[in-house]
Formats: sequence, C-alpha cells, structure tokens
Amino acid sequence: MLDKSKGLSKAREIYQNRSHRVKELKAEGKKIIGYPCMYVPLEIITALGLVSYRTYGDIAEPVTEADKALPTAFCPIMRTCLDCALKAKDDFLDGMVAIHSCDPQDKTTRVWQSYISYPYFHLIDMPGTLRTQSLEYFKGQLNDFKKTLESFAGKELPSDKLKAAIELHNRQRALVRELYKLTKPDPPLISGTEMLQVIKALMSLPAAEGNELLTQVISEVKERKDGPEKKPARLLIWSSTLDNIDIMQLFEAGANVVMDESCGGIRAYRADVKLTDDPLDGLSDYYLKEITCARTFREAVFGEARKDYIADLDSRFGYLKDFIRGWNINGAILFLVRYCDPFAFEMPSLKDYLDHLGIPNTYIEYDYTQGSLAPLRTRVEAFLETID
Amino acid sequence: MAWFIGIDIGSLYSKGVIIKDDELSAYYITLSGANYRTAAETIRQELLTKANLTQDYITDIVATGSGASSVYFASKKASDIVCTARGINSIFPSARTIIDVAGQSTKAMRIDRQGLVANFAVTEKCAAGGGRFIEVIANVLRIDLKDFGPLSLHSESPITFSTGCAVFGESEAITRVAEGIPKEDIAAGVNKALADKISSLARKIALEEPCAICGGGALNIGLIKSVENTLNIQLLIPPQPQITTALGAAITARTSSLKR
Amino acid sequence: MTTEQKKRAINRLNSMHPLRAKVNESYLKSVEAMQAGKPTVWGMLNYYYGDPILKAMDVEVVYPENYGAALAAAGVAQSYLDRADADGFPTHLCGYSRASIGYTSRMMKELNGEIPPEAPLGGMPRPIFLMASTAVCDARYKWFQALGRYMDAPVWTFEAPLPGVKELFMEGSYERMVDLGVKHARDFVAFVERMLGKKLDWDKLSETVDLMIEISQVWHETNELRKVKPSPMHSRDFWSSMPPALFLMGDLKDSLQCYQDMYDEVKDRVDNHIGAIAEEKYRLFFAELPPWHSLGFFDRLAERGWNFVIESFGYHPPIPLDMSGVSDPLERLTRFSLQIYVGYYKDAFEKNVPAGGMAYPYLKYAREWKCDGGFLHPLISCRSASTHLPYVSNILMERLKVPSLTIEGDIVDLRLFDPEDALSKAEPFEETMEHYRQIRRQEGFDW
Amino acid sequence: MYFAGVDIGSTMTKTVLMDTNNKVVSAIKGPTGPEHRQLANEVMKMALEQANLQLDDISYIVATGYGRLNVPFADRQITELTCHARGVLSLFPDVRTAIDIGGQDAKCMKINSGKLVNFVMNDKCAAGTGRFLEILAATLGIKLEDLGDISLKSTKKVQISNFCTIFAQQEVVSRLSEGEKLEDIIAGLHDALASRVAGLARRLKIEPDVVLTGGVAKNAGIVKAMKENLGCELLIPEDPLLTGALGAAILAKERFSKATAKGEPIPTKPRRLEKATFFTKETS
Repeated sequence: MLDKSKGLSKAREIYQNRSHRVKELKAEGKKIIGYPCMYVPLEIITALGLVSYRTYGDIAEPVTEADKALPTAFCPIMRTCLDCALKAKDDFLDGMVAIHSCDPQDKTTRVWQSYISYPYFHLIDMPGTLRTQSLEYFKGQLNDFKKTLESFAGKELPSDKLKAAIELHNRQRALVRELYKLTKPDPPLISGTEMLQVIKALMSLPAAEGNELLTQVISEVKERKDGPEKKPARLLIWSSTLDNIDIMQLFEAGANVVMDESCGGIRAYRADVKLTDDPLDGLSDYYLKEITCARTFREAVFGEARKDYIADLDSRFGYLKDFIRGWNINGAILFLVRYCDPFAFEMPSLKDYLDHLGIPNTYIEYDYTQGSLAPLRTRVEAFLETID
Repeated sequence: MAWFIGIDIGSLYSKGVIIKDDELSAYYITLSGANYRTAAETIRQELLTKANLTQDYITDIVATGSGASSVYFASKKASDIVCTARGINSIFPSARTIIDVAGQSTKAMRIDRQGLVANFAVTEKCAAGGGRFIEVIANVLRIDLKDFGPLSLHSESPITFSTGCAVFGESEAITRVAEGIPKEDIAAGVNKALADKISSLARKIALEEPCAICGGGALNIGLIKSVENTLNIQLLIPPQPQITTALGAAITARTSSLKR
Repeated sequence: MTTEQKKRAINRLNSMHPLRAKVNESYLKSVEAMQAGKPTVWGMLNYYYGDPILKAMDVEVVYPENYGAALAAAGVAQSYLDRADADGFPTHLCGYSRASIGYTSRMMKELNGEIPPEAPLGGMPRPIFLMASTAVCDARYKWFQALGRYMDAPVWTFEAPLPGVKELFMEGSYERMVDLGVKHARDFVAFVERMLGKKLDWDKLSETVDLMIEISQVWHETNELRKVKPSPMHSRDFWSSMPPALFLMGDLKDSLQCYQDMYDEVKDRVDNHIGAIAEEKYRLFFAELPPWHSLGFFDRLAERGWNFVIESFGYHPPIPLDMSGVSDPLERLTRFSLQIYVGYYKDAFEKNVPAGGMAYPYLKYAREWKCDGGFLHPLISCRSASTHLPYVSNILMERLKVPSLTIEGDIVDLRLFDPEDALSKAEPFEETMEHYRQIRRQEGFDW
Repeated sequence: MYFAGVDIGSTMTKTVLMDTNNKVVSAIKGPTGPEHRQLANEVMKMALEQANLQLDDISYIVATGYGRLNVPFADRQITELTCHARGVLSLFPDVRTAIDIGGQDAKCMKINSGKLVNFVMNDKCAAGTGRFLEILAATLGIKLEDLGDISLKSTKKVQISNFCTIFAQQEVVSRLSEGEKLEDIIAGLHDALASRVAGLARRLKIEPDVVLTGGVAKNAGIVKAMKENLGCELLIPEDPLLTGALGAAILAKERFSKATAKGEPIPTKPRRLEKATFFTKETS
C-alpha cells in the first residue's frame, strides 16, 4: 500500500505516461485489450483476467498517417486516435474492442481493423433507441463479444466471475462519485484538472489498481490544505470527450470546474450496473440506458402521440439538474468537438434547457488541435466575464 | 533538327524553355505580373533571343499553368500536372514520385517509367499550403528568398505558428521579430509548417521512391531538409526546379509533333 | 454548351422521363393531401423499414433531405440556413438538416404551421409525425429530434442494426437482427395506427411489400445489364430514375411498369451494342451524390470518352434475396431492408474487408462493372456521403489497382463544386487510368 | 482619480484615459503595424502626456485586445468582447447587436439589458477581417481611408472569386489589367468582406440597434456593403476604433469603485511602463 499523500501525484504520473503500467503488466504476461469508447463493457474484459486500456489520441501530435484513410472534415478525436494507432503508439495492445456508439466511431473502427491486425478484434453493434427489442438485441451483441473474448482468453467466463467483476467496477464508480463529492465545497477540494488526471489514470489501469488509486486520492484530498483557490464561477462542462488538461486549465484559469460531464469526467461513473441473475441483463441495461452520451435517442414516452418539449428535454438532460443543484453550479460550458453530430444537434435544445433552469451557458467549439486552444482562451474568458 | 517551346504561366512567375530535340537550349523566368499575355510574349521573345532563333525555327509551342489560355500563340494547352511529370521524367527517369511546390498550391504525383501520371493530389487553394507562404515570410524577415533556406538550417528551436493563415502568420512573424526571436527560428517554423502539409499530401498518394521535388519551393534547402526529415527520404532536386513544368510543356510539344 | 451537344454526348434513355416525373408529382401530391386534410409524415431515407407500412396506410411521406436538395437547386436554401444558424445550430452540421431546420423554424415560428409562400415545389406541409432512422449517419435521428424545438410532432426512430462483418456471421447474429426489425416494425404499425386512428390492412401491406421487392428486382437487373461494354446506361439516367424505387414514390404498380420499360430499353441497347456515350474510352463509377446543379459537366466528360457505368450502393436496390416461405410481410420487409448492407457482407467477409458496408460495394462494382476509375465527390456538409471516400480510394488502389479522382462539392453551397477544376484534372487522370490498366493486366486482373 | 483602458489590437494600440465622471481626458491611437504591437507603453506615455498625468495618477488600468495578456503596467486583463460591448453600450444605450471588424478578427456581440449575452468571432483566416482590406488597399496602391469614397462611384461591383486574401491580391491585379474599373473592384472587395462578416453575424439573431465598430467602420463603402448584406441600418460611433479602449477604461472605473464600495483592497499590480510581450515560451 502506497503512502496516502501520493495519490494525486501518482495520478499525474500515470496521466503523463499512460501506458507505463500496462506495459509492465504485459511484461508479466498479461494481455492488454484496447478500447476507444466508454460504451465498451470493461467488466467482461476484467472478468477474463485481461487488462482494459482506453486508447486516446494526442492533441500535440499532428495528424499525418490517418489522412490516408479519414478526411479532415471528420471527428478530430477519431482522427487522432487512428493516427496514433497507425504510428504504432499503442503497439503493446493484444487486442482491440470497439463499439458502434456513433457513426465516426464505427467507420474509424472498420478502417482501423483493416490497417492494423491485432490478435483479437471485435466490433460491438449498438442500437440507437432504448426500446425493449433494442435492449434484447444489444444483450445479444454483448454476448457475442463475451464469446469471442472467451475464445481469445482460452477460457469460459462463469457468471459468478462476471458478477464479481461488475462489483469491482461498481466499486470504482462509487469511489469516483465519492471523489466528486469533494468538488461540492466552495472552493472545491480537488480541481477539474486533477480530476481529469485521475479519471484518465483509471482508464489506464486494471480496475483493482484503479480503485486503490482512488482510495489514496480520496483520503489525500479530504485532508489536503493545498486545494484549489476560490474562483468567481463554479462551472459544469458538458462535452463528448475532454481528455486533455491544457484545455481544462483554460477553463480553470478563471473558474472552478466542479463537474465534468464528458467521458473524461463523471459520465462513465454516474450510475451503477444492476446485479441481475444473468449479468448480461444488468450490463446491457447499464451501457444502453445509463450512460448519458448524446449518441442515444431518448424520448419522454415510447411512441408518444404528442411531444411536450420540456418533458422531452427532461428525458434527455434531466440528470444535469442534479449536478446543477447538488454542486451549486452557476455556469455551464457546452464544449463541442467540431464535426460531432450527436452533440452538435443537441446544442440549441440543451441551451433551451439550461436557460429554463436559469444557468448562464455558452457553446464553444474546438477541433482538438493545439492551435485551436489559444482562440479558446478569449472565448472562455469572455463567457466568464458575462457571469461574474 | 527541331526546336520546341514550352511556356508555363503561373500565378506569380511565368517560365519558358526552348528545347532543341531533347536538349535544353534556353530558359527564361519572369514575374507573371498583371497581364499574362504580355508575360507570354516577353518570354517568347527572350527565349528566341537567348537561343538566337526566329519564330520560323519553332516547330511547336505548348502552354500550361493557370494562365495557359493567355498564351494565344500556343498550338495546344496541356495540364500542368502532366507537364511536370514529363519534365521530371526527362531529368530524373528513375523518379517515381514528384512534389511540386508552386506558388498557389502544392501538388504531389506518382509517375511511371514513361513519365505518365500514375496518381496525384493537390492542396486546397490557401496561401498557407503553397510556396507563397515562404515568400510572404521571407519578405517579413527582409531576407532574400535564396537565403531563406540556408538561414533556417541554423535554427535550434523552430517556432510553431498559432495560426493556419498565411496573412496572420505574416503578422505573427513580424511581431516575433520585433520581440527579438531569431529569424532562423521563424524561417524554420515556416518550413516545418509547410513540410507537414507536403508530407501528408505525399502520403495520400502512397509516396514511392525515388522522389523528386520541383517548383519554386525546391529552391529552399530548409524546406527540402524538413520534408526529407518528416518523410525520412532523400529528395532529387533538378538544377532549375522552377522550369520543370515549362520543360515538360516543351517536351509535350515535341512528342505530339513526332506523333504527327 | 448547347442542348444538342448534350444529346450527342450522352445518349439518354427515354424510359427515364416518366420515373423522373414522379419526384415532383409526389411533392404536389403531399401538398394536395394536406389541403384535403390528409396526414403527412416527414421521413428520413430509412432503407424501406417504414415506407411500405406508411404506403399501405395511404400516408404521404416527404423527405426533408430530398427537399434540402430542392431548396438548394431553387437557390433559396441560404435564408433557411441562416435561420438555423441564428437558432444556434452549429454551421458544420449537415446542410440538408440545417436547411430543413430553418424551414421548420420559419414555418412554425413565423407562419404558425403554414407552408412558407416562397417554398419551391409546393413546400413541405406540416407533418403529424417524423420517421427517423439510425441508418447511414447519426444526423438522421438527432436532426428529427432537434425539430422538437419547433413542432410537437413525435419522432419515431427506426433501428438499423449495423454489426461488424465477421461479427455478423456469429451464430444467431443475423436472426437477432431480423427479430429486432420485425418487433420494431410491429410496434411502428401500432404507433401509426394510433396516430391515424385507423387499422392497417395487412393484405395491402403484404401486396405493397411484394411490389417493392419486385420493383427493386427489376431495377437491380437493369443495373446488372450495365456491366456490358459499351455500357448502355449512364449514371445520369440512374439518378433520374432512382427516387421512385428508393422512396417508393407514386403508384407502385405504375413504377413497376416504368422500371420494366427501362429494363427493356436497356436490354434492347445491349442486344444492339448501343452505348450510353458515343465512344466509351473509360468506365467509371461515381460516389456519392452528384453535383445536381451542374450535371452538364458529365456531357463534357462524355465527350472525352468517360462513361459512368455504376454509382453509390446506397442508392441501389438491395441484392435480391430468396424470400420464399417468409409469410409475415414484416419479416419480408425486415430481411429486405437489412439486405441493403448485409447483402454485401458475405463477400466482404471472404475478401476480408472489414468495411463491409462503407467500402466493399465499391470494390465489387469496380471489379464486376470493370471500372477504370472512380470519381469521388465528397460533400463538405454531408459527412455520411464523404467520410468513407478516402478509405474507398485507398482500398481500391490497394486491392484492385483502380485509381480515383476526388473533386469536392457540397449539398447546399452549390458554388463549391467547380466543373472547370474537375475538367482540368481530366487529362492527368486519363493517364492515371491508362497506367493502372497496364498494372492490372500485369497483375492478372481481367480488365 | 483617473482610469485607463488599453486596447492592444493586432494592427493598432489604443489608449483612453478617463476621469471619475467618465470624461475622456485623452485618447491615443498608437503606431500601427504588428512590428509595433508591443509598444503599448509608448502609447500609454503619449496618452499620459496629452492629459499631462503620471502613471501613478491612474487608479486602475484594464488591458484588452489581442495583446492584452502580457502588459506589464495593467492591473487586469478583460477580453475585447466584454470591453467592446461595454464601450458601445456607453455610446449607444439601445444597442442589441454590436459588430466589430478588427485587424485580426471579426466579432459579433449580442447585448441585452446592458450585458454581453452571446458572441461569435472569426479569428481563423484573414478573409473576413480588416486585414483583408489593408492588404488589398496596399496591393492597389491606395490609402486605406480612400477606399470608401472610391468604391461609392462603382456602378457594378466585380465578383472576387478568391477566398484567400493573398490570392485575392493577384486576382485584383489581373482584374485591373483586364480593364475592370478600380471602383468596381474595390466595391467587390467591400462586398466580399461584408458578406463574410454578415455571414458570421447571422449566427446570432441580428436585432436593432446594430452598431458597427473597428477601423473599417470609417469606410463608407464597407458601411454600405454591410447594410446591404445585413439588410438593416447601422450606427457608427464617432471614433469606431476607440470603443474597446473606452470600454476597458469604463470597466476599470467600475472594478475600482466596486472594490472600494465593498471596502476590499484594490487589486492593483506593481506597474512597469515596459513593452508588452505576445509570445511566451509555452505558445512557441
């Protein structure tokens, strides 16, 4: 057990050198399975004694290799992910599992698969709606994924093992939520930047080690005296992917980021997987319904005959209400990655909803390049000036 | 014995060559200026004087480049991509890939043994994507184009431009100069920015060695080194890289007249 | 360019005219329907799932994505795009979606539900509900969801499953897709019945589905005829003729007859070795949507001997499938709808192309239609029609040594496509095509 | 007591000194050109001389604009968006939409009940900013301030097809040689710029009163072209270049009095009347 005061600095180290630990594990003979999107059920990977590793791109790395297969007017996150893969930056992976969570994800995966041959590769299909038969279909897809991974691992996955893995990951979700409680005070005890480093570290570690890290961080943060200083605004960031601290620091120059609703923040940890007799029921239910990415088509009522706009907004964004109240948020930045259709179509409606809740908000777009950060500063500052 | 003229009217410079059968007998480069027709006439005159011939000796004239249609006295217009391919092929028969860094845009093409175009790609029309960017910055640094490359080679830490626009790049360079950032770092920064664009263009067409570079950009040793480093290859450079396309036009004139 | 030159360049099919006429007809019909108090539905190209059901229930469907094209062609798109911008929709979104969002904004906020007077083709009447689909791109359901800001029309989103290629061949995977489709369609029927307050006539649905399948069969065979040299039918005739089959426009029995006539005309050309252009020097395929506003430029390419012999699979009928013994019309419908992608998967699996839907069909076309090159037309504001093209061009080169020419355009900013630029690249591309002809021969390909 | 606003734009530095009654005691538009960007200290000196004050007489200094970040004598940085909005508001209380065409960007600001509520800006490409005209005026060998009057003579404007400023340079030159009239070309340039800025502005709902600021607002041709492209009337400040600096000065006073009212310490910084810097290590 490491010294309790070292949690945050350890997270920082892992953030800076993400693949270090998995490479060690690989050297010990562990198999590493990459995944580019949070919709991949890690429980199945963990349960089979494999190590899951979230593949990311690199904002500092100019996209060159990916140009041969992806156009420039395309999700820049997927472009840089593929680019890094083509540059063999994660050549330590033994396998890759991707999911049709959005169109760019699906297309990129298929390109990925045809240029890099991993010993193991699986693509999970994912429905767009929450209807019963969609859920059934999704469960079937997860079961297929389980089967192929079993044969790769060369062993059956009994359901008690899977349940144990679900509990392990639920524990991680609970710990992250506990950590997020520590951003409730004003000023928060942990900054958005540190939080991002922790979350990204979690996605680079085996679940058990992640939980250990979280325990350290939580106790360290609770006792710390050197927390973030108080800033005029308490911000909610709503984005698809926010995985870089340079960006977070832009926000935190003039505000405290107390809630990050992106897949570099709380999104993957907001809820728990239900423990069902057939664990796949709980998993498919959680991954289809509980993760609040804009890619999912949510509606107030199935097959409703009329549409009540506010009810519709509630069904899509209601969960934000708890964040806003619970964390006493007084400003929201809708941070859009250019060419991200699911989130882009959401903008005006989410704006309507936040206005309806009386939360000052702004929509800022960026293209995931270092060059695009400088112009962001002016936009962020100008927004903060409108609320302070 | 027969003479052929090729004229390449570019956005910024116009070039012409006169060949006797398959050897270069004269070439001439001038600013395109406002009136392409005048440029074309000047070039023809200068070429004839240099080669000391009269028009009657000239079997055929082919025009190319963005202003090709202004060469009213040419018998044929030819695509600049095709001409560049022919030009390089005549100089470096072994070359399989060509990078042409022209004023307005950069082209990359692959060619076969006969110098026929096997594949090609062109950058979009933005000054930041062509040789023009270098001229703009050279102007800011108040250094001669021919010194731009050598100077940039001295840079320890090339700057990164915070903009993709040549015009803003210009202002940025000016301000950095005023703040005392060494000229070579700025020059190297420009070369790096352009080299990155060129490299991804070359990758698009699946670059195949040997690879030649031509066009005004090929006069810039810094750019060449930068491209060589990024792509990790050796580039072939013609003696007068700017006239490659005009030379190709002249060769096109010859081949088409041989066919007849 | 004068019209008789055009005629000389591309030898158009007479049988194309009645099919082309059906497009305008269907808009006018939907407007009449609304004036007669009949319900209209806005639909997204959903690869059939919902269309025959609505057809069988005698509901008029209009397609905002087509209408976006109509707005652009009529030169009135900009004012609607501006409205969408002003309402806060990011400008990098699909041009068609922004146009129809702006249209809806104007219709609902300024004209309380009335059709804008300036709207071309009679305009799109206010719908009773919206039929979206997860097929092809994310915009197709998020866009209709976004219209909720303006209208209380509910949105039905059809699931269009899209598994990985090798994953499809796992035990039971395909049947689970069918199961999803059938159950989903059954729910949809119930939904439509509730919305319309009337019951579906299942025999009529069965008949509609069979007609749809028959039409696509004939349409498919017609396109198969284009494999011969010289190819008897140019892409321009395909585009003029595709909407009735793709969107089930107009009376299906009549459409079937029209496509039958087209088959006969094309067959007749094949028998008499008549090509679609005077002298076929090069055979090309086109991806994706053509530059509707400057189609004349194909004639200028035709003058150079460029024949366009096949185009995007997305607008082609699914590869025919044996449905004998499938009694439930919803199951026939589902299997047919799945086939648009899955129809290519088996092949793609054997040829090891993971991009079964997005790229494999082009490999198949290039091989079977013996294409010398591909003309790729990425559309700045339509990512679903663009993002796969660099990969397509790449894999065509790697696997078949077939080169492609990429010329950018857009679906609403019509000025973006520059025919002159395209023509200036024709000459080098002809050399490129020649070059790879030799390479293919050396490598033992048969064209 | 005096307050100062310093607006360091990409091509001009402006300084406004103001007394407690919001009376402008001096206003200086500094040397132009990116090579002088960092000379904000010089401009401040001139302003102080004009008002015949010392730096210590200034209670609070706000820096704004593209170069606001490293100004050694400023107490606080505030973005040009907020400052422009504030400056425009002080001149036109009924403003709802403010459009500023600067040297290196163009911005549109929505103002509601005295506050900046929304904004869009283009700072990616010179086309659609003041630089576009600067460069083309130079190409045509015409003084920037003369463009407007010349363009008003135009009967049919020339369509400029090149988006990129640098290629537009070549285009106008060849258009001239093709015999197009100078005024028609300039009118074409004005329209090209106006349509791009209007396109940006349309992303926010344009509501009256609409105010146009920035150097080009003095150009009658641009104002005409903007009116045509926006389809609405425009209000222009007497000195459209100063609104940013003016807003900064007003905000300086507001911050100062807010602090004093609350009895909080005034958050001034140790001031050095030295050059501003643009490129710190991390950006290069």
